[in-house]
Amino acid sequence: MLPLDLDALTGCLASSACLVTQTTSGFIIGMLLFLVAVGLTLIFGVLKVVNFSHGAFYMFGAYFAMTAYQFSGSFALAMLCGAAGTAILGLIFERVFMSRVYGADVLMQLLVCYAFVLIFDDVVRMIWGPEFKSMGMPAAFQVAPLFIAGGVVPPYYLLLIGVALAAAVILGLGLARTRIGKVIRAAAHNPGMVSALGINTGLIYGGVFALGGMLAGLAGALAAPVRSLTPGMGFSVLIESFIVTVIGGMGSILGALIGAILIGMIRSFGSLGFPLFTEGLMYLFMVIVLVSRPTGLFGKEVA
Amino acid sequence: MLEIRALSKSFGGVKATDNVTLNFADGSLTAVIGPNGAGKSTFFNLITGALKPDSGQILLNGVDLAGRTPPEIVRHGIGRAFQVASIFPSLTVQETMLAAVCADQRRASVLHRRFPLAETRDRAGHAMELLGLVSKRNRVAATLSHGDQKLLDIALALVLDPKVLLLDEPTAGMGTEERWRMIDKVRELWEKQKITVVFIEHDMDIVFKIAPEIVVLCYGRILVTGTPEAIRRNEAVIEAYLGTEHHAGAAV
Amino acid sequence: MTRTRKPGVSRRATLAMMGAGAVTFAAPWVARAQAKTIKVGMPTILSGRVAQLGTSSRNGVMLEIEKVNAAGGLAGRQIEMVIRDSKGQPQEAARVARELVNTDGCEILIDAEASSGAFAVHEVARDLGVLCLHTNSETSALTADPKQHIPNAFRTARQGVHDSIVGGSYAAAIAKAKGLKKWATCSPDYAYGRDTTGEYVTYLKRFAPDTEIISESWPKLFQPDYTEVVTKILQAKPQALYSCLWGGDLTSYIDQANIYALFSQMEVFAVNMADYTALTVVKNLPKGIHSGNRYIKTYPATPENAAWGDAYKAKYNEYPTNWSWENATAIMLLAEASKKANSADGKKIAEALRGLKIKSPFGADGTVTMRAEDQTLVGYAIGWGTTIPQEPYVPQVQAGDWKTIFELEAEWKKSKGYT
Amino acid sequence: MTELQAEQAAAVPQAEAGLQRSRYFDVLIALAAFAVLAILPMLTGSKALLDFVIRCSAFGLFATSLNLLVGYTGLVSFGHGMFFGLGAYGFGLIMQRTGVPVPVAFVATLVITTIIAAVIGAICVRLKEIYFAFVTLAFQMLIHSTILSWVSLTGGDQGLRGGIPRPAFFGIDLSNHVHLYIASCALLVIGLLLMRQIAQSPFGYTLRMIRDNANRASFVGIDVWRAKLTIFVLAALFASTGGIIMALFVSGAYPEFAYWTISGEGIFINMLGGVTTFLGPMVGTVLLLILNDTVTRLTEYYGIVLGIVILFFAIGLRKGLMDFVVEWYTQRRNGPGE
Repeated sequence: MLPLDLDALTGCLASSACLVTQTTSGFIIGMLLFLVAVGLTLIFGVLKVVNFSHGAFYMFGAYFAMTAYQFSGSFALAMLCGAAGTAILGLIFERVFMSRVYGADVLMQLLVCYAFVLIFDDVVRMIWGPEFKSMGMPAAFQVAPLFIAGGVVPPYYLLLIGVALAAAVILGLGLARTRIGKVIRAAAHNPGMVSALGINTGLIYGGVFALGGMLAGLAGALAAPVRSLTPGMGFSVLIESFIVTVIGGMGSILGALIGAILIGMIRSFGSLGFPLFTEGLMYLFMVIVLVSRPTGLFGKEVA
Repeated sequence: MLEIRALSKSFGGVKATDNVTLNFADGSLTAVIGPNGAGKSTFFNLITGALKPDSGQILLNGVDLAGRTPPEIVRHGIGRAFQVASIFPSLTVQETMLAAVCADQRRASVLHRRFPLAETRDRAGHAMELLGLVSKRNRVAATLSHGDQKLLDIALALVLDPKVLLLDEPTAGMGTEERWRMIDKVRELWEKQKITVVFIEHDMDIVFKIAPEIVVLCYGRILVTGTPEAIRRNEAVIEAYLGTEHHAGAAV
Repeated sequence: MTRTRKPGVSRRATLAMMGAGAVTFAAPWVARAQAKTIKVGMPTILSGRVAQLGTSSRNGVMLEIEKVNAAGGLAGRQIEMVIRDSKGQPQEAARVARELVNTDGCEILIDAEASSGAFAVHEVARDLGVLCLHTNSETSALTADPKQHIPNAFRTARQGVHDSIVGGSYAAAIAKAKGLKKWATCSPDYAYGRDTTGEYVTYLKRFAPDTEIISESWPKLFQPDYTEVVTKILQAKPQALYSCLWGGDLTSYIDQANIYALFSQMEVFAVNMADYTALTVVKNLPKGIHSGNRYIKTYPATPENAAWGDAYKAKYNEYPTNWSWENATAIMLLAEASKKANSADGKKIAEALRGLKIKSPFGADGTVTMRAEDQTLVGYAIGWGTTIPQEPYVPQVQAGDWKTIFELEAEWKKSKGYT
Repeated sequence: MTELQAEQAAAVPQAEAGLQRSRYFDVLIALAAFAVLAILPMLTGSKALLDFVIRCSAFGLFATSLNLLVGYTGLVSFGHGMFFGLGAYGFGLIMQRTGVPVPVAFVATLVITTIIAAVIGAICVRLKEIYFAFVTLAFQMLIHSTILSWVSLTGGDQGLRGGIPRPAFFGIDLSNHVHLYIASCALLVIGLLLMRQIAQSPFGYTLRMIRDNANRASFVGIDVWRAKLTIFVLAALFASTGGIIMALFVSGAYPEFAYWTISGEGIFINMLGGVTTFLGPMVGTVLLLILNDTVTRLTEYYGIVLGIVILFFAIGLRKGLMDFVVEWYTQRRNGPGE
């Protein structure tokens, strides 16, 4: 029943060139996934909300970037528009809607997010039309791929990896070291205490949601040159990044990073060994992780 | 008779219960005291199956219950109430009692009949009467006062007709007057029901007033056991416990 | 009168509905009897990722309906289109199709569903006996498998196996000329992708026996990231690559393969490339991709076809898609069949449709035929050529030979146990 | 038990009289409902109305069974739809491949569902709260992936093609529209009656205890894991029945039946109708289907309309319709004094 191609898999594992290339591509896939997943995990970590509308922010980021690029021709401006636009969107979304359902049933939060997935998809369809679009690769990146340690890496993906790693480091250090980071962590663990100290938790929540939205939007903007844009494009991305955060542990940034790379590797090597069941492999892995460690690889045990 | 033999449990190297051996005679009333972190709650959790002991035996009338699951232990006759009233918020008092009796009669999985079962009524009513909850029987548990929730929690343990009843701080979070009412109730229950009662209590006045037997725990070990008089005179207890806790406790 | 759905109207109608509440809720069950006009129901996908399928199908239909109505409609009855969104869910497609017939009183169905939705509507047609024209499903089994056959269902779309025969013979010729022996495939992991690729490979090997497939990739439908697929193909170092990815997936794939410089390392055969949806969207279209024609107004290179493409562009401000011509053909056939039968009755039209040959801008020889034996469209323009990054995009198309197609198709049917 | 449920439940104290209401009363209501539904085809010639009721039966059974998990046991399953799909595929495959009589296929499908639900449930019910939701979702997607990949059995993404044969049995011919309608109504009414019995049985109260406080339930002597597994399997059976009705309705089975969106719709129906009353999900089903059918007729921007309706329920009412109605009614009856 499962179409196996174990020869291809073992053949690749035996060949160093193939091993390096597939590992590299697994890493690349993982880093792109991480960029989307990290916002999801951040929002869950602080707000305890599974942001089901995260994919919609990714979509808006891509559309904002494409529009800005069409008008200005500047790649940097496109990225900025993608990130800033979704950050504002995230802030409004959180302050006006999500903040009304904190403390309510988790299902109510999901419903609000689901409502916006539906609304956002239709809004995009109204504004940009139902047909798929492409932003196009800036000329600066239309160059031959590089060979790094035997692996093939397109320069554009180097940029993506750089941004993803920077996001990981900045978020990791920012949360651990800076004052704001400490306040955010405190708000995550004990919101009552933080507001008792006179800190506006609403501001923190709004800020974190804006940050999460911005990360999704940035991911969308960065993906726009290499992926087609359609209403509903955020969906498959949401599912994958959701798997990543569950495997890594909801709320853990390191977990999202490791989870993303693991999924990247499963995709990369799974496409060799199980070409027709790669997706199934990811869900299988998710089941195994959840059953053996419900809070994910790097999640904190909940009492 | 409940016999605890060489019961031990540690968490990451810290011995929360360290080689505890104790006997509770049938129909006895025993208070377990000790400073914060002495392992009182862990001790209860081990006996009721909430935690699995590392080693040792828990013999109820000769049957070893160590390492069994809470439902099994409850069915063998060890009931418990919790420090923070642990109830079913959306059920009424009566529903709670009826459902608990159902469970005790091994009818929790009955599908073909309607709730409540006629044969559960008497016992449920009896338990509510004992705890003085009859007038509140149609109240939803979440809307009860704190004291009534504690009573409901105890009723929930009592309705199962336990041989041994473990009460984790029955007076926790109550005002002085309410405490005395509660502890009188506990004593009354013990006298009426003729069951073994073990309770954890912080208030020394209460302990010395009503408990014929006292067990003092400290750092997971038994410091001393005995009558109130014996405990009161015991040097080690005074040093380890009364010196600090008694005044604090009395001040509440 | 034709009823087009203007978004402005429907939005207002929606608000009215929400205000009116329960009264309006009863509306679905009140059949609106309008004499004289004939209603044609069209379940299709108007939302989600393939909403373009629905919109361009609708455009293709409406363009022709106007002409037909101006010329008097179906046997004197004006056609009223009732177009509904199935959201791409088969059970919704079935539900909508049934509702169109049972409630709205549609006498004909244009099934503009894709994939499994078409099979769901097919079952409705079987159940209700209503005349049904499948316009978008290219899955061969829908008409080729005698188990599926019902007298009242027709297909006015391409058929996968036709494409594969032409594509395979075209590719074999190039393979022989350029010495392409090692091939890789990369197609979406669903029935259309698997069947079309399998058939393509069969015919490639038949015409060029010394070719071999050294690598297969099956990305998921709507997969956003093709990195592992691209590197897997690069790893295998084939001389040629076949793909039947389509739409947004194809453009994503091209964009991502581009930055790995894949197109400079092998000949690429992408059957769905030569459709304006993909051609106009890809910003950095590599030169010389071999592609089948989906719809381009320069092939067939006839004034009729060019005029049709321009009329469409003028009306909708975008180029037609493959779906557009397939749906337009359905209306053209309906109109002709109704004329021939001198009736708007579904059964009589069905009778007239069998074996009907009509003039068509999309025909290989200026005509297309509804083949009687399996009730599927034949004789449409089918060919392959290489792309350039600007208009006319595919300057020279090598036409497929329908005689060969028929021969091999018959053979294929036999091998499948369909005859 | 979520806070929301506690809050709502607390607001609606159940009178003792309600507790005592006998099952004969329920049977009476069910018979009356069935009688009304059964004479409907004689009153109206509208096939669409019958179609509507058939779909309500399929989704209603599914949504109500989901409420046994979500509302009664506090198990938020995001993967309940897999059993809906399993029912549709199981039944469709048995009918297509073996040609056994319909009742045999029906029972066989339920047996298969029981086995699969028991295996999946045994793994899933160990996990708590949101992690239970995640793992059920993962299983759902795994099953969906398997359906897509196992082309030789399931037909992959094209689904089970060629229609589901429905030979007549005991004079019932399910390929006849009215017969199918009556059969669906019967299954719906019987299914609801059985679920109502489960909800009002001692086991139903065991479930409520687990929802409210699983830890305490285990100290009352309840084997929580076993009870959760039992209700998981029972709920799966009714969901599977819903799937069978759907398969009969569309004469096929499609992978979308086993996709997470079906589970999502089930959750949505529950929230729409309300989770604290037994008939809430049924009301939600009717609401959602009316909404779906009406709005898709009027606009292709269905998502925006549905989204706004969801927001109205989630942020405006903050509860399902039946919850809202019941609360309003009790408040009115008790007067502002209480």
